[in-house]
Amino acid sequence: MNAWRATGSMQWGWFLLALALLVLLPLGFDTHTMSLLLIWALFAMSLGLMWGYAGLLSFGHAAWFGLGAYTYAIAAMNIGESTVPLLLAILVPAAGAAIVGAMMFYGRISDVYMGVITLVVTLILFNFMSATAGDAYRIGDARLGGFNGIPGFPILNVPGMPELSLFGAPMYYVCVAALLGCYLLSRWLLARSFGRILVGIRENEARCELMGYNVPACKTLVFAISAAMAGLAGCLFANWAEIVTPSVFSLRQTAEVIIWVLVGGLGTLLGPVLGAMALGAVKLYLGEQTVIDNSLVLGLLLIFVVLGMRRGALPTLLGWWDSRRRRRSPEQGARRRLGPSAERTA
Amino acid sequence: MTVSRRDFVAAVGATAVAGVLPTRGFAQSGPIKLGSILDNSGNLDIYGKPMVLATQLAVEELNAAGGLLGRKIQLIQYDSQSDIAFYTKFAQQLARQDKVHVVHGGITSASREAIRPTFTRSNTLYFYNVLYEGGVCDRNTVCTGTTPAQANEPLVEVGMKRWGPKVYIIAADYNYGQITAKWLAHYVEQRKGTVAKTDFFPLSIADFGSTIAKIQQERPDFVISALVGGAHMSFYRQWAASGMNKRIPLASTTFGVGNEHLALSPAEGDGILIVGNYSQEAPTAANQAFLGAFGKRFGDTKIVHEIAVSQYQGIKLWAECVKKAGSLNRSAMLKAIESGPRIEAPSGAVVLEAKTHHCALDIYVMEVRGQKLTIKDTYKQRPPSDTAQYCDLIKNPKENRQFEVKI
Amino acid sequence: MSGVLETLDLTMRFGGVQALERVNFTLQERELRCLIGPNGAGKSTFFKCITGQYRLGHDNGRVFIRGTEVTGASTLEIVRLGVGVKTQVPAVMNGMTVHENLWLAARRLHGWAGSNGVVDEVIAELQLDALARRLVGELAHGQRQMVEVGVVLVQRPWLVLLDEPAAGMTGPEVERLAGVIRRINQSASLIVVDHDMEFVRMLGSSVTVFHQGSVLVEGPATKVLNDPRVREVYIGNRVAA
Amino acid sequence: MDYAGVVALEILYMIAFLALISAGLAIVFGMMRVINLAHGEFVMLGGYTTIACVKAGVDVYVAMLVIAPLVVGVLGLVVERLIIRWLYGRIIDTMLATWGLSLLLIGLVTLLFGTSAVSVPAPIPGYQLGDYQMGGYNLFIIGITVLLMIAMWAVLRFTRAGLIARGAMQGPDVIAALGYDPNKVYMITFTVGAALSGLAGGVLAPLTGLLPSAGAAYIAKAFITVITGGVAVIVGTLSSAVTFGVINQLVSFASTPVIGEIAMLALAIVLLRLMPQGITGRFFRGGT
Repeated sequence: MNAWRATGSMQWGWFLLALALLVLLPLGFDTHTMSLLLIWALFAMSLGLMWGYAGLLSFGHAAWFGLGAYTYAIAAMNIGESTVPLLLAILVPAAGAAIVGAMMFYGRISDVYMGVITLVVTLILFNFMSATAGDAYRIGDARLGGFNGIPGFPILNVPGMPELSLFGAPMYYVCVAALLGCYLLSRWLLARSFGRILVGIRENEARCELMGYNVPACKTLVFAISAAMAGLAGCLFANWAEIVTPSVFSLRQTAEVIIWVLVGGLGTLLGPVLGAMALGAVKLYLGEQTVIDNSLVLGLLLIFVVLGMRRGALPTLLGWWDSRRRRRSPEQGARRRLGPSAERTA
Repeated sequence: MTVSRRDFVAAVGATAVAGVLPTRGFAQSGPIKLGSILDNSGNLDIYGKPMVLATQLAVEELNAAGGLLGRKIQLIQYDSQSDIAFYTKFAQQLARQDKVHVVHGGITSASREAIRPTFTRSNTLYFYNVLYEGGVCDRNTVCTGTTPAQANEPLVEVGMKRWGPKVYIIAADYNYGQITAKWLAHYVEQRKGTVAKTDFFPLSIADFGSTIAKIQQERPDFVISALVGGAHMSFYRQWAASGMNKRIPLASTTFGVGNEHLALSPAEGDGILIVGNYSQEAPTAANQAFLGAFGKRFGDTKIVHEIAVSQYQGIKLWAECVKKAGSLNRSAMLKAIESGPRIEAPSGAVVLEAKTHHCALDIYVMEVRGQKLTIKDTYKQRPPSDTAQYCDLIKNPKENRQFEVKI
Repeated sequence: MSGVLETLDLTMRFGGVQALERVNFTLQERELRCLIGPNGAGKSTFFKCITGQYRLGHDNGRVFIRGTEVTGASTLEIVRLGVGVKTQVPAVMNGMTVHENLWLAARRLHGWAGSNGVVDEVIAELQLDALARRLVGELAHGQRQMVEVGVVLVQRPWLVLLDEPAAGMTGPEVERLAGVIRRINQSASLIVVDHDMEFVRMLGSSVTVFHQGSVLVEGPATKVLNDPRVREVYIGNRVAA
Repeated sequence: MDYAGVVALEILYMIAFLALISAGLAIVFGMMRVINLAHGEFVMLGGYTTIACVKAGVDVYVAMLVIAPLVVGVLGLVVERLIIRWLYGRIIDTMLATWGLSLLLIGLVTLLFGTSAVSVPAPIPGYQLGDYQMGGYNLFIIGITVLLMIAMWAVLRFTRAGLIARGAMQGPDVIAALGYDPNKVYMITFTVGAALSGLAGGVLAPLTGLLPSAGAAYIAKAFITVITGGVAVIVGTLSSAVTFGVINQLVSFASTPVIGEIAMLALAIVLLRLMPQGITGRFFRGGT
């Protein structure tokens, strides 16, 4: 069954190497920047999971990211100790996505129409949160604050010990743990029947239905799982920035994550992670100079990637690697190509 | 409150990974580092771009005059791309890696609140040089822009004297607009006027048709606008397009800060009443020199607006404090800041108040005429009395919060 | 209710077009029935109605499968009764191998471990061994049809509904398919929609002929295919097309 | 009573506004199944072109009605040749490439025009409606939109080009079957779509303060209007523009423009839930 490679087998060697790198990285790099890149990576991976494997493209993934951030901030303001807020920041987006997802998938909404609905959900949240500057908008002790957002909430602490806040290097390790945890969880899910059914849905939804699988339920479930991960990323982002503002719901946030996934490569988990980290780093680098307009560079980069690397960076590289190997052993090469049929269709 | 325990954990973390976190300490020689974070791209760049240029100009001028304390000034400038995440990120970078001596930056209040805690925690002196809603009370922070008490009271006074007691307020829907609207209402009622209605608009709203109709329904004597940003420009356009500019006079606390007057034709813009800290026609020698230098360096002076000048003045004020302190040592600098330094700046005298770390400023009553802000009247040295009601950093040096003004 | 599948006054109308007009149809246990008719005769509409692809309302008549009323049921609900369906357009996962396609279909009933055995059996039965590790997207149209038949078979259904399974197949493939269908028929009831007369003859089953939304004739293949009315609608239509 | 008139006119204006900014996107989506995310920037460029021409002394009507569509149309042609034509049939890739294009255009316009808001005064004075002062220019926009819709309808209905276009909506095979080169048809379609966006930008320029980032305000609304409308270009766009325009303005008058916008967005969700293929997919195509 090696053909299920894309969903199944796990390359432990690579995994351990990455783990070692991530653990040791703070010795040479700025943990604060690295934390942000890991948070973005987690956010991208959450979209990569549902888009790359189940073929569900959301134009509004920022909704769950932002909902996670806001949920954490509001709950932390009211509760103080961070364990419950953290859990809520995962559960609330998951529940929200389950509702929106069920509404869409049981209503047979897909493709570009799903794109519009997810986009609209994000716009509603953005518009609403931007309009909450007045005194009346408060949840318990937390004022929503409109455009200015919510600053000054307690950040993550060691569970049970509100006095021990996680800041700096410890925060970085929390991000590492979150990303690895979600990665392993995704791998596990994909290696099970559920993962194979998702790939089946991506390949041919009608057939999956005819095989007797409950397609809307599977889609809703993966949508909610993905939203939970995005919510966790949003929660970490809130802790990293120490402020949440409506910009977490912005069109820009929502578009950027799509690009990260795409540039990194659809149909892999590692691709979106690398895409987010690489493009995030480029963005940060561009922010340190005032010579070239950043929009210009990002725009050119994006056009180039779409025209030049149809399948995103990682699959393209893998494909190139394979074609070299295939010259030596033709049979193995053919296997690799599977990496979910790389055509991007909504 | 949370600061001390965070430090504790940071210290624990640092020991855990053996000296990973940078330890703080200034180089005693080499250039003095001045950090700046501003939106040089993205949808707030209309404010940020001129500020970036003004920052460069101020630093170049200081260096041309031989630097400070015999050292050159090195400008480290980051573009936050109108994205809050970048503010946090670059603030950390400035404080931890670049180890700058001072930061001048932030545009929106949200961006200020995103970076202020970082600088407070790392003891990096922070200057916020933008007009804002007031109330920041933090010994590590200096605010050089106007607050509502400085600019709004004259606006209400002049407006009511000219046109009458019934006012309709429209404001941007975020804390600047919300708090400013409260102050405006307070000053109106103090003068026995009435506020017909107050409407708030998120920064993304660009269609004001229904609002203009509602204003006409109320028939106010004049309208005060505290609208902000590119989308809100549409209000002035639609106002003029419907011919309202001939029927109900308009006053504004923010008009001109984003160079709105350049976007309206004279026929549309003329007559709008503005009160603020700066006009390009300010009759000071420093202003002539500033505009001359800006034009020589960057070509066009048209884009110079109030907060670009505020940024320039903020840097000059900081330089004055450094000179007074004679050292970059923190306690010496705080002492200098709290000794009432004064500079003659493009907008007039700028005097830093020890109690609030805010500035007394000259306030101009202006009218738009032919795409220029012509000065009608000047209030000399108005103090930031709103913030002063609550904030006394001499008495409570540990204070660190933003007071919400209650009226 | 004795039949394995029965319809009562099944009626369907699209805008002004009467696609089905009060069709009463019964399929007996272990029966193999072919539905034929010219294009637009209503056989595909009929197929979509009984497989839940068109959701039926109150005024569409009623459908029973082994006595259970499935009027208004979804495809999913019908499939889960133990019905195997192959739709007209090949519905297979092009990005997956033949083996993977079958495995996914088998997994729901036979579990993770049990599936491989069932899949291997079916692959042997359909003589797909040589193709088992190939991507379905790379196969010829007829081969894909065969894969889809396999996907239906691994679910071990007791009622099998096939819409144009022989379309695009080569001569030898059609023969092999006919053999497979006859073997399936030993344990399950079948409905096969097709307009290839040769294929229908090969199956030698009973036949229902649709014409203009109604059943024109019903009976054994040999008899029906020689019925002059059938020849007329069929050949008339062929000429027109 | 006057107030009712004011409300009615504002509703009409909003419908016209939505139809106008959506027309270009709708044509490109309806005929090519391409979603052009740089649409907002095309509109923005139409505005900048108009303003630049007026500043250079060109008559404002010539600038907005002739030059702006021409300039943006040519830009559309170039974009189609350089980018879009490689991506037909890959709807997501096109969206991403055009998103990149939108960033690129924002960057270029920032370089060229700077970041200060620019605009031209409305060429039509306000007028009196009872006690209320109304924007005369709004009437002009309503008129232009009506003319545009009629023109589009006539072209589709009565001309050869319209016949080909209606064929194109069925898919590339149909174009080929009609004896035309789909590539060429798509090229022209995209150019026309871009030109319409330019026209919208030009016509709307006097009502907004134009910034390089102004496109973002248009794209989301146009996108939602077009998709909710469904694939029928004129009927779809009009039906969703009417629905959204009425809701948006009624709620805006009753509460605030923010709530108006939220109401419009919420309605979009409800509509798509009830009619997953858009309004026209449900009512004008028959069947399911």
